[in-house]
Amino acid sequence: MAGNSNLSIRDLRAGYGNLDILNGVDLDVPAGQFVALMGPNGAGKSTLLKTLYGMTTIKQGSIDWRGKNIAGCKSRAILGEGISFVPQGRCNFPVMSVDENLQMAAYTLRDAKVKADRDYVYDLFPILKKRRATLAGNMSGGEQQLLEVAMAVLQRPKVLLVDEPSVGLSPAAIGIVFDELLRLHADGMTILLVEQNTKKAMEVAERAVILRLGKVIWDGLPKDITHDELGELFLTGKMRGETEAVH
Amino acid sequence: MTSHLPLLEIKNLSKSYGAVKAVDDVSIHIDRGEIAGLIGPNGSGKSTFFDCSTGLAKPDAGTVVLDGQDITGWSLNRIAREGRMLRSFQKTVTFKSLDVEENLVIAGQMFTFPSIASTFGLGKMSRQRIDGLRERARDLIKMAGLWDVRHQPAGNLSGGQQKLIQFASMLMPEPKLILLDEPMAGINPKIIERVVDTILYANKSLGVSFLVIEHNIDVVTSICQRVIVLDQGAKLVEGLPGDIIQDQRVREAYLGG
Amino acid sequence: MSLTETAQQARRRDLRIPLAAVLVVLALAAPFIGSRYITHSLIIALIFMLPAHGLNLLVGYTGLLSLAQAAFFGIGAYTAGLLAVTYGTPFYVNLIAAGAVSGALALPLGIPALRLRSTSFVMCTLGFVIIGQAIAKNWISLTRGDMGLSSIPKPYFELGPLSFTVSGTTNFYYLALIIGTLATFAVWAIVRSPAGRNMVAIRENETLAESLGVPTWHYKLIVFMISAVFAGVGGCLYAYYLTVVSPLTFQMYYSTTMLIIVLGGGAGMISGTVFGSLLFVGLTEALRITPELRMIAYGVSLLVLVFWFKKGCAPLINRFWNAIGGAK
Amino acid sequence: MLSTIVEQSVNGIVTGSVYAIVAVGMTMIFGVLRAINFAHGEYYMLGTFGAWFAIDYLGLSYEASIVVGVLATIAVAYVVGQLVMRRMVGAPAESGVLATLGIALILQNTIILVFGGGYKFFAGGYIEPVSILGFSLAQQRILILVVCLLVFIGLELMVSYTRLGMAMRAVSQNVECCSVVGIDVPQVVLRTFMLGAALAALSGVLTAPVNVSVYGGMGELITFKTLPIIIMGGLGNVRGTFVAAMILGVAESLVATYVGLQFRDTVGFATLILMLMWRPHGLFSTQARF
Amino acid sequence: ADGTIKLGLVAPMSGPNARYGAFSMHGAELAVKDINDAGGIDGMKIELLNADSQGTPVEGVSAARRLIDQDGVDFIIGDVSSSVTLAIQPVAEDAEVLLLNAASSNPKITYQAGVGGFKWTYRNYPTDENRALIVAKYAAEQRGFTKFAVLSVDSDYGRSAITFTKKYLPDFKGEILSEDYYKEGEVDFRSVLAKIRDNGAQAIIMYGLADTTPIIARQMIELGIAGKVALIGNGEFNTEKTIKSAPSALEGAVEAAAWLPQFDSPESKAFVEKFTAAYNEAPNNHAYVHWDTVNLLAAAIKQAGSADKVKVRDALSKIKYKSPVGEVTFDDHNQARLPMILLQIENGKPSIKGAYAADIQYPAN
Ligand SMILES: Nc1ncnc2c1ncn2[C@@H]1O[C@H](COP(=O)(O)OP(=O)(O)OP(=O)(O)O)[C@@H](O)[C@H]1O
Ligand SMILES: Nc1ncnc2c1ncn2[C@@H]1O[C@H](COP(=O)(O)OP(=O)(O)OP(=O)(O)O)[C@@H](O)[C@H]1O
Ligand SMILES: CC(C)C[C@H](N)C(=O)O
Ligand SMILES: [Mg+2]
Ligand SMILES: [Mg+2]
Repeated sequence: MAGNSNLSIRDLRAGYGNLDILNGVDLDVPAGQFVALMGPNGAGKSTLLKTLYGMTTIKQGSIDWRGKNIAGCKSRAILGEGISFVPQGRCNFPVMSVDENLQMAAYTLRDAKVKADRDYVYDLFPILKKRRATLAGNMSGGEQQLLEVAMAVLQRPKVLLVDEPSVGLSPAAIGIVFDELLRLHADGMTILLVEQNTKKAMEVAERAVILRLGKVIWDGLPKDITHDELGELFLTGKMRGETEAVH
Repeated sequence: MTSHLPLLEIKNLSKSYGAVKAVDDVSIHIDRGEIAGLIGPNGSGKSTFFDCSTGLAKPDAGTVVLDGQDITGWSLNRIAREGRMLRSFQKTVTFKSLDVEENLVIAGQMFTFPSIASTFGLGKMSRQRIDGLRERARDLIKMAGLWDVRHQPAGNLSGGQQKLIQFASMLMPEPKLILLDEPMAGINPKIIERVVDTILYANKSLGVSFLVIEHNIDVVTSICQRVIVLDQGAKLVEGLPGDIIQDQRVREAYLGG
Repeated sequence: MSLTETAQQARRRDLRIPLAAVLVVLALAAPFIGSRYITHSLIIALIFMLPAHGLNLLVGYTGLLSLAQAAFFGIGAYTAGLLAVTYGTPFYVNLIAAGAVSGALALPLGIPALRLRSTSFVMCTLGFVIIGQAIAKNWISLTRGDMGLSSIPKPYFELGPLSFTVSGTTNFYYLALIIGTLATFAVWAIVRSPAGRNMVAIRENETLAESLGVPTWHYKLIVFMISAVFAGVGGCLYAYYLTVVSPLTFQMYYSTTMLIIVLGGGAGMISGTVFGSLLFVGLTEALRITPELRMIAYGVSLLVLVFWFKKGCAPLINRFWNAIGGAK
Repeated sequence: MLSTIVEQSVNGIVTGSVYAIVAVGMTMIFGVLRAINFAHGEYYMLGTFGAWFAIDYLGLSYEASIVVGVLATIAVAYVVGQLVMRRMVGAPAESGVLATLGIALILQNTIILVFGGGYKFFAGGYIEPVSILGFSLAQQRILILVVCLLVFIGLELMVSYTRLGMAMRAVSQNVECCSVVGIDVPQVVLRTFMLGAALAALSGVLTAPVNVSVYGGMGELITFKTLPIIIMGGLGNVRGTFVAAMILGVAESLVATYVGLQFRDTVGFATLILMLMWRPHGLFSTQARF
Repeated sequence: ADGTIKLGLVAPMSGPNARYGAFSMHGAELAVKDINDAGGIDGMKIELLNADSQGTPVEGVSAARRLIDQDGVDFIIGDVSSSVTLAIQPVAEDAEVLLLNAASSNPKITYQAGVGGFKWTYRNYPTDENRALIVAKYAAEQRGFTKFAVLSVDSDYGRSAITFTKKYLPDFKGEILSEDYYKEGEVDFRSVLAKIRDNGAQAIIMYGLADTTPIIARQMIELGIAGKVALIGNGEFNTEKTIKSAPSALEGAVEAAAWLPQFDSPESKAFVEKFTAAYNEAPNNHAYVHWDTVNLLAAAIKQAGSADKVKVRDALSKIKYKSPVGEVTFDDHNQARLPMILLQIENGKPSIKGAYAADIQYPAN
């Protein structure tokens, strides 16, 4: 089977309480790959990321990471294994300043590099530096989104699970965020990106995985699929002119 | 005749938070039957502008005139009910433990029941009104592709699905003007097409005007007749979508390169 | 297709109607089935059910956790007691007056309180109880201070030429049952109306409701007043049943009892409040078998409730109700 | 006249110190759990009982009894925290109300069951009065003042600079996000809860010598005294709690002097309501936008 | 006769008022045990059933109802708190069960009993009026006080004692300079005591709670008014524990009570001894009155020659019961004529100044 530093998901069934959302997901992500997860609203993309991060109920299946099954572990333990997560929607500490939020992001890390990293993200997103004393909850939607991406960067993960980072960002900011993702990827980070901005996602990712109704229905290189085909997949689960979904 | 007057006219609106000038002396107008776009970099004051125009926040200065009536200082609900101007929020908010249908029915109640007292009625009339709303809600649910999850509590839906509920809620009553704050954020491209169609339909057939904040430039250029650009709280430019995306200042401040 | 359907329905008979009939009969025949002590306990349950209904409208439907019910309960009790003792007015007049005075006082109290959110509102309403007690103690010319009112006469009716007095535990039970039933229907009507839906919207997300044109402030005030009317009516029954009203009527213990009924029964469900009042009054009475451990056991049962019946008992009741209904 | 006001203000500050130490624990627990701890006064009571037990049964000195009282309370708080409070994370406010009311009933009545319902005398402490600047004050009260200041300086530092302090604030703002950044929420809740209970116990033990009588129901009253304070101070706000406690202490003293002792409890809530009309979110609260 | 006599005790057993219930129960228990150990009343044993009132009217009524209907008691003793007793009265009347009150002092209870209305309520406890008169008279005549400050508990007991004090004080040319009431559980009296220190009162009239007395006394020391201003009224000024807590403040205190541990009669002394042996703590007033009321009931049953409640009630109306403090009889309002004992603390020891009885002037109606 796959090498040691692969993330490999086998027959994963998970959901909320008794409700199963993922109906047998299989996915192998080699170390250092940049994967875009796409699919219609409600397909289970966020659920998949949350499941990887230990925030749902797992009924069946395994998640192997560096030779260890992390299915069923607590989020904290998973973070300790080098996987970090930027959830969809607001996830910051609204009545802490930007500075404190960034401090909290590195809660589990206690070394000298933390401060240097913080200076780095301030350089990356000057708007955050400008607002460093502002309460996170008082910032604009996009500014908060940037803050959350910055918080994940500060955790120096090996695997980054990031859920719709482009939401609410201006085109210019989207550019900066995706460039940063590419840089992290170039440094060897494995990235699982969930995006509705499919155009952008397919530009940056090495591999596209499409989810529908809790199952992987397409898996391949971004260049192998056109935009129209993608739309068709989202709606019907079928490619134009095909009867059976790939994979 | 008031029809030659703009539907919404906002003059010299300003709002500061401490040292941050979130909105700085912005004046805009929306014409009857128009779909206008409001764009600008993150933190340029778009949402704050909405907040100040719709009564959620109190502007430091400026006036808001809707259909010839000065509504500055009105409360959020009064602007919605009496002014018939609705707004959506950038943050995804729904009535979490109510199902999709109920979410929409609540949104629809506002014009159907003219007074508070009338909402306490349980008679035939009241029931018929609610049935009517329910029917309308079902149509919108189909449009948004939420039919399969219509009896789920809204809080259990995915982020994009909740965003769609918000959008559909705006169309439940028939207002004069809808201010949308990033309605397409997190919506999959296929549904975006439908949302766009719905906006155009509401605009053409029902005569609803729109002011839309959106970062999806394709959408903005395809639906908006006019685009207003904010930067650092102030109005940068205003014009036709085609011109705007060519504007050097807009490219620098917003589109990036 | 339709054949099998009817066959299935026949197999799973709808047991709800027979059960409802049994419950109605039980409610009507209760005084003749159990001892007078049981009847008494049922009366207490019915008395507390009234403010609890009001509280349920506030907490369960509108999302406003309030501890002020004991204050309105006390106001109702004093209103009815004072009228009965000083003017000898008939029961129904006092009942209406109790509700009206409580409801009317809820307006000036609600205006400052409802500007507050969540916990601040809770504390403000708790303040009403404490201030209410201070007034009852110190405004001696009106309330007779700590001496309180005693010997409140039996409920007496005067309808044209007809007049009669409700005496004895059994008769009082029927009086309370009638009032309790009417109140339950009133709550039902309120929550089923479009206003009820708006109340729920306020509970779920006030700002969103506001943006959808719900005048949340007015609704909150109205619901606060309605809940006070319920509490006032309950207070009136309390005054008549216990025949004494003292500043002790304004006490936190009553507020928390009402809150426990609503939350334990299941906030936001009418059946929950009805069941909750029976359950918790029943529980405190049943625990009298062990006077020493009584309150400890009561505390433990609250914890059990929190951990095993997170939404109170109402979901259980509903499930049971649906199960016997044969519905899928 | 003036000297009366000054004297009463000093009284008020001493009283405020007692409230402050209890209230700050409650406000921190509120911070992490979003639940009003209706059982908070019971830890004050437990601390006092522990110390009384140490003196009366074990024959220990007052100093040792402080340690016994606080440690015993921490032990109880550990059990309650493990069994109940930890599980309240993310639960709705109503569950918190029910659970803490239940705990209050259990603790209070267990003590009554074990030690009897009657009241006991607390014999210990430094009750001799000393005269400072013309005011006569029991030495114990000076001790309380000093301890109060130390506690608040310590907490202020802890909340702003230590990891636990930061984590406490984080938990109070966004529980889901805490697991994203790797904060062990139940652990933080448990520790905060134990710290809060320990402070309540400390307050109890320190005031026991001047309050003399010890009985099972004493906690309930303290709970209700502290409620308006934590609201006024802005829930979860350490500094605000201190100021609010002092304001309330002084207001109570002045009312007791110039209006009447019977209106004293009313003052707390009346001040609270007046203040909330002026500032609906408390004296020092920070609110994020919608 | 044979069988057992069921006797119900309604008292606050839980919650903040449990401290009263505990003493009441111990007192009653001790009496029942003694009676049963001595072979019962004409061979009938007493079974004591206790029921918790939590000090609230609703719970008190439920407790009484349960005792009557579920347990079938014919005799109830209770409650401590007047509000609760007032609520139980009609219940007892309705069920025709003998309600013997042992510790509530609100005058209304017997205003509306006997010829006043309720035939089944009796009270074996002095009213606030009695007490207020005796204290005021002694303070003025024996101690020469004319300027008073009021500091009483904020309950019907504390308030009504002061109401009656005010009624009688003008007769003794006394005036009240300040009036304060404290909530149960109050611990901070420094403000009020400073006010009293400054207003020149000679004595503090205190009808208060036993456990609050030491707190006030200690704070009197703190403020330097101990020994300068006297405490008068009622609130267990006389127990060893209280005096020890603040000797200088209590020196010269005057107290009127239904009973005092120091009362010099063999029966009373024996009670103190037995109680202390049984419960490891000295009895207080509440313990005594409940103990005594059980004995009173036993005497009435004995006199009636049967446990029939009507007969017992009739016996009670005519009884001449020898209590440890003197003879007890009931007036036409079913109110016991009781001697009230007055004492003063001298050299750290209570010294009894006399026992006074006073007839109640019932309001005409
Ligand atoms: N907390 C929850 N409880 C129950 N069901 C949920 C919950 N969250 C999501 N679901 C359900 O799970 C399904 C998948 O949701 P998920 O959030 O994973 O979708 P998604 O693919 O991320 O969609 P989007 O692009 O809109 O974010 C949805 O149908 C939703 O109804
Ligand atoms: N309550 C507040 N307190 C302090 N600053 C605020 C507050 N509300 C808004 N701001 C500031 O005002 C500026 C404008 O915010 P606004 O939300 O209007 O931006 P926006 O244009 O909507 O941005 P985005 O596209 O990212 O949503 C931001 O920089 C924000 O930090
Ligand atoms: C608790 C006691 C002081 C009660 C008092 N004896 C009364 O009549 O209420
Ligand atoms: Mg998602
Ligand atoms: Mg915005």
